[in-house]
Amino acid sequence: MAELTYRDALNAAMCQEMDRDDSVFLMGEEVAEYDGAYKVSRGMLARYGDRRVVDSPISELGFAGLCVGAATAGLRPICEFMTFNFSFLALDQVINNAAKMFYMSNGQISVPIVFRGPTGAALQLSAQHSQACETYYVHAPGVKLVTPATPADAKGLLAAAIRDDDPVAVMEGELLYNVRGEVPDEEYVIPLGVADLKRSGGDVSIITHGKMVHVALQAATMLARDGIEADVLDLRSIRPLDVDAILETVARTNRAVYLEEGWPFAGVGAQIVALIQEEAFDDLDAPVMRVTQADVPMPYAKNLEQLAKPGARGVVEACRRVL
Amino acid sequence: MAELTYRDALNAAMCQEMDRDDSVFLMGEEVAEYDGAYKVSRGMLARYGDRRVVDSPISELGFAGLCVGAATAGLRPICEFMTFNFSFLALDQVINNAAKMFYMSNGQISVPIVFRGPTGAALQLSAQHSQACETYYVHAPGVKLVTPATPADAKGLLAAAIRDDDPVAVMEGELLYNVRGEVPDEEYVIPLGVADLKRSGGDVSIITHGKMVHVALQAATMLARDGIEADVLDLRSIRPLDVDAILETVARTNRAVYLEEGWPFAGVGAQIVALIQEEAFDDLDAPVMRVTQADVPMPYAKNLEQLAKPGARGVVEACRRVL
Amino acid sequence: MLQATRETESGVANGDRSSAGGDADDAPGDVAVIEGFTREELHALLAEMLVYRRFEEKAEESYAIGRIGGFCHLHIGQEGLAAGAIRPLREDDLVITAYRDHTQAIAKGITPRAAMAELYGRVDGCSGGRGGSMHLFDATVGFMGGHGIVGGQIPLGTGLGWAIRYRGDDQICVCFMGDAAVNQGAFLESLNMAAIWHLPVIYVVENNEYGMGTAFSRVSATEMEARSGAYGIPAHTVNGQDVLETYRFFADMAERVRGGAGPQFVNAETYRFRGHSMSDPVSGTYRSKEEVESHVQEQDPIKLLRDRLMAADLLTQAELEAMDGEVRAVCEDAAEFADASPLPDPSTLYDHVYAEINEHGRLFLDGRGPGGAARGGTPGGGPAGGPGAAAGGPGGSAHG
Amino acid sequence: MLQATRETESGVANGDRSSAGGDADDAPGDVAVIEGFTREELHALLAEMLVYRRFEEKAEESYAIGRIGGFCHLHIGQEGLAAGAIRPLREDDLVITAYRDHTQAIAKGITPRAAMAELYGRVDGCSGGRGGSMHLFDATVGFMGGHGIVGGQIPLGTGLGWAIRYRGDDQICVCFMGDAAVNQGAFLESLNMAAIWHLPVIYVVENNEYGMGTAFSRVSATEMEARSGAYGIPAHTVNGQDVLETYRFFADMAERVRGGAGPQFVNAETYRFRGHSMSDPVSGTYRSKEEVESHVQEQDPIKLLRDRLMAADLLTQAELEAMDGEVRAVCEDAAEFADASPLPDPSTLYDHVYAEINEHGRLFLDGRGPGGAARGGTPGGGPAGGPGAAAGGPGGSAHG
Ligand SMILES: Cc1ncc(C[n+]2csc(CCOP(=O)(O)OP(=O)(O)O)c2C)c(N)n1
Ligand SMILES: Cc1ncc(C[n+]2csc(CCOP(=O)(O)OP(=O)(O)O)c2C)c(N)n1
Ligand SMILES: [Mg+2]
Ligand SMILES: [Mg+2]
Repeated sequence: MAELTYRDALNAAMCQEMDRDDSVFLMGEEVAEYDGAYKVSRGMLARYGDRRVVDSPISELGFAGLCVGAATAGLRPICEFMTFNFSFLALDQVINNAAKMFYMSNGQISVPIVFRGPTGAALQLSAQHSQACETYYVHAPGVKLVTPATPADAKGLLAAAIRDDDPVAVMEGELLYNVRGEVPDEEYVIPLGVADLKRSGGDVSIITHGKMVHVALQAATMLARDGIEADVLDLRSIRPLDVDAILETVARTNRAVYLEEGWPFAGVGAQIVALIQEEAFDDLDAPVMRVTQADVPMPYAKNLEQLAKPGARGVVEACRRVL
Repeated sequence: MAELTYRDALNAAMCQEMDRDDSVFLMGEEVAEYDGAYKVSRGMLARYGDRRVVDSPISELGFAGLCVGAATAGLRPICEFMTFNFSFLALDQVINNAAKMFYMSNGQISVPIVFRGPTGAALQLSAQHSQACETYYVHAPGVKLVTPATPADAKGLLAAAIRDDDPVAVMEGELLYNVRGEVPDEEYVIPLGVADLKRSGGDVSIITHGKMVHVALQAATMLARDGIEADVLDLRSIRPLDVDAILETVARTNRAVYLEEGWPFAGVGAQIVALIQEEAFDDLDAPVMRVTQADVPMPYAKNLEQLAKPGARGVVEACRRVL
Repeated sequence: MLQATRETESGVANGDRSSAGGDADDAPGDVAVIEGFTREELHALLAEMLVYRRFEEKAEESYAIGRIGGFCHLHIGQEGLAAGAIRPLREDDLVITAYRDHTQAIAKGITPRAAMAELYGRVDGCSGGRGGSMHLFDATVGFMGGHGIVGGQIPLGTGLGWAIRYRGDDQICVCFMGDAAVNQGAFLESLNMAAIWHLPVIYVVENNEYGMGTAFSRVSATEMEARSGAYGIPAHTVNGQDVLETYRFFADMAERVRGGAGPQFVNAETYRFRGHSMSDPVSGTYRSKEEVESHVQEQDPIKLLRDRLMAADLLTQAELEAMDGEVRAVCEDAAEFADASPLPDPSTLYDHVYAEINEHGRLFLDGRGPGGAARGGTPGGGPAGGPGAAAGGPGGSAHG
Repeated sequence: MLQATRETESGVANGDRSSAGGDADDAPGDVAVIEGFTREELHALLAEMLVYRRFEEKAEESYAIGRIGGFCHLHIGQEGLAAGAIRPLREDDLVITAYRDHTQAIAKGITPRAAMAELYGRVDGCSGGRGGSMHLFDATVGFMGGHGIVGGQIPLGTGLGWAIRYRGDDQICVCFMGDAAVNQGAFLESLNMAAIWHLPVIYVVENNEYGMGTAFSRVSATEMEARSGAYGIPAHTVNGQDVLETYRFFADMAERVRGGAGPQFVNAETYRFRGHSMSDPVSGTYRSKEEVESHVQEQDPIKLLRDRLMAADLLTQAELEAMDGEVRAVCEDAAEFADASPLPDPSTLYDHVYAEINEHGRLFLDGRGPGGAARGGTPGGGPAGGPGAAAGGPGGSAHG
């Protein structure tokens, strides 16, 4: 076990998979000569050469589609979006081709591609650069989605995503790249679809994913000061979804809050709430509350941005309301 | 009142607004010389000329963006997508520009544009041509969305959308175009955000929108045969959302089913379920169930397509489960 | 028997003739009857195009009686391009195209039976009935679909070329598109990448002059040939109604690209004899009856070849009739086969959404599909998507 | 005082000189000191560029001490283009650009105060603090932003041109983009439409040779000039470091486009003296220190004009110092103004999401925003989005 940054853990996962499988390659803007806009691919051009680590033009629709096409021919592209904000331009290729080709071809043509990059807000990047994009990737069936919150998960989930035979979106966080944590040195793969109970409380369940796991833990600490012990469940994978783990924590606490970085309307949280009340209606002693980004485009001004982002205090408040 | 088809009602709304306001124009593929792929704009080229009724190249990102730009300059474009399936290519312009410009510019630059066209499945058009696109248009704040189910609503809601100062998506249904109904002859505008209680029952609430309103009414008739009287609430507008009307029907029946054409994961229904349980938890005697498209890309084969589409029998079954 | 012809008797079977076209002038005189093609080859090409024509005429019939549903875009009038551009390819070369894909699919090796069964939405269809007319697939013969979003296949075809180059293989990819597709941004992005990475892709515009009801000249300020120069990709124009010219061009070009010539852009001039799709009129405000009629009379790739062979005494009326009889039989057989093929098993609805059903978690969120049966998975979750009853609204037309 | 200069003293204020450039040769000899520009005009242009430079140097300082956040892309080195392409325009002409927008905004008429306050995220910013560095807007002076998605402003600019033509007005639109943006599909789609509809738009590539760390030559097989020919739009190249050449070109071209010449494509050669954004290195693996240094020494548009004026005895060192002093004062003042301006009122968080708060229904789905107060609206709905505490994770860098 070494302590690595989240950034380096992603790098380690890509190298691990590129070492074992020549069909894996990385393509995206600035991934090669610049070592990645966020340095996630640092050193990879030097290590694998420009056949396998490829700077693309700023052509999201085109290079995402190229990668989908290459995947249909049996390669395993890692398609990096500098941030998922820019992938709206590529969404047609994601949804109409990557997600549907296997079905339309009756299982002849699989699309083993990874789309990865940061999602959600960083600091004061304003409206066009601060979107949590999960909903756009999971509403349509055919794509899988993981959202690693820790360096170890970054390595294990990205490796699993690369090995998976389906399109998998790996949504990272710009504000996570410098987070440090223990990461197994050896070959490391975390199966998709297993949530991680980060904290076991019993009074209330805070369910969340991605960057917000850290906010949830912060909120749990704040609650603990007042004697309220929260479960914190990190979903890690949104599709497949660990429904068992969700139902288990809710069965234990009978009260739940969903915390997410994105907007409320038809967000991941809405789906989880719908699922909990559909499958565990009798377990609930209170409505499941959601803590989300304010339902506004992200403002630039520091104070407004703070106000728009979901935070630990909001989670604490929501927990109190359901208790 | 004349009896019109839904198609002609849309046409009437556009003509009504083009007559009163020169800044309204229609642009899209085949809208002019071909009279519209679905003949919604029949006769409009002849009536308004090619300055105001404009055939575009097959360039969804480009012409949607052009219309957004024209709207920022004060025009009121009606941007027709031949179907919303093709608008994935334009989503960046919808979400990053149309939805955010007013906010980013601090209210200087409004975007009074209408995006319209059919959404959802018709008959055996298979995976790439059969998507209900609502979620992609309402997750981000900044766009409004209406889904007329009847000819009268088609006229009144489209007219309101054209007059509204914000981007409004008007999602129609290919399978609705031939539906006939009474439509006011005179100037007719239905305010956005008012749901329509289509049927008053009291035992269970079937809440839905768009094309599915007809399926809900069918299901209500089937239920009535067994002595179960259902409310059928047509939301008509998804943003703004008539929360009062939703809470009222639920308060009356204490049981609800959401019916929608789209996929379940983070669909409109998930949001409505989350909202009901957040705001009317104590009114609920059973979980709110959802009836949606099967969580698969739409298959072509007739039998599989039937199976994948939500239908009246599924609604009846869901209602029985919550009763 | 025609299947046999297509597969063995003829030198025009996939790939076998790939050199003949390019070296037409070197072919020995007694074999090279017209422009380097032998009599057998010429007959095979004619028979091939006749299959396309009769296949689609049969599809028209089947559509009229409701055996085929949804959108159905016929290639009738454009067959010279399917035969001429695809038959010279090797079996392991890759072809990708838009929704007007029946004849390309057959040209690349999908049998009329498998294609027709797909149009019928049956299990024996080349896409198991899931894809339909617009989405024919057979990866084993290198036919990569059948795509419904205008221009959507252009990045995919570029990716196929990328994969070939990545592996150091010597296949090529032929990526078809309609004339209207060059106005999609995907065209720019793809051709630019093909150029900078020197990919083995031939981009072929089936320039039938119209995208639905819109003449190319109304949506372009330039001629088609001007479109690829922005990326430094050579442009070529071929007469797609002349199958021999087209065949020779592609036989030659395929080898050049295989040899490292880099991406190419081909403006293949052709004409659609039918409406845009089954529900659209053949002519209308956007083109006159006369315009269509004159093309049907003078620019039919099948008639043109037939007349040429007859004029050169290489085909008799009797031979033609025999050939056509065989072809019709093949297409009748395809329709019968399709009709006899069962509908997909309803229990397979959730199959093939994902290639890998992960051991943990739930992949489908309506509680119906498989996957996530880690704990023996009660499907649970209520009747989201409940068993399909009648579809939504009444009526409606089907354009597209 | 400089503000005054910019607005009244100089003939180079927006629009006033629009004819002088085009008619340079006709200008009387005693007025036309250099290429048809009067001494006052030349001074004004120099002062103008100095404002841009000092403004951004000030922004750099403010960024370093945390007064400005997020992404901040400096135009330093490229000022010749802002002054040369925008100052000849009329006030009612429209300008739209990407995220590297400070100097274009000022050139079009946004005051340094309003621009700086926006960078600071304050209420007096030209976008009320909501937009930040990348999203400067002032519709009243025809500055239509400030856009963050590479290429996203190209269709918008095309739409501005559309609106002008639709209304029969005689404005024009200048749509800027980076060199990397021409690889976005939006470029093709927009230029094609501009061509077929003959829109009054000048598309200007600020060709600074790199998109972040990627040289244009690595992502294009052709020269920039080749890119517009596909749509039949004339291409022009100007030396953006020579503000006089640039000014004359645009003064002339603006009138030609105003007069109906149709869309134009301008490859404006320039160079970025700083890193891509504040967090990126000035040089690095993608370009050498020497390369940057030689441009800074030899291709600085401000130095070039200064030296030229001095060589022609049209500017003294003392005049320059005085001018620079005034300019610095203007920029200091802008920073002080920005610093004194309050943060936006937290109660305005939900303002300006929608222009029309409909009477019925709820527009915001987290139960916090206004709208839908038809029944006196209990905001209800729980703390979705609850009051913001500390942002998510720790650390992280800010590239872009
Ligand atoms: C992105 C997109 N926009 C619109 C459509 C609807 N549509 C289907 S085919 C077609 C015309 C395409 O014309 P062309 O590319 O010339 O091909 P052809 O039909 O002539 O073979 C249109 C507009 C679509 N399928 N995809
Ligand atoms: C669609 C999209 N992809 C990627 C980015 C990230 N990005 C911001 S600026 C930039 C480089 C753009 O270079 P260029 O167009 O040459 O403009 P310059 O920065 O040189 O002014 C990139 C890749 C983005 N903002 N939008
Ligand atoms: Mg065509
Ligand atoms: Mg650049």
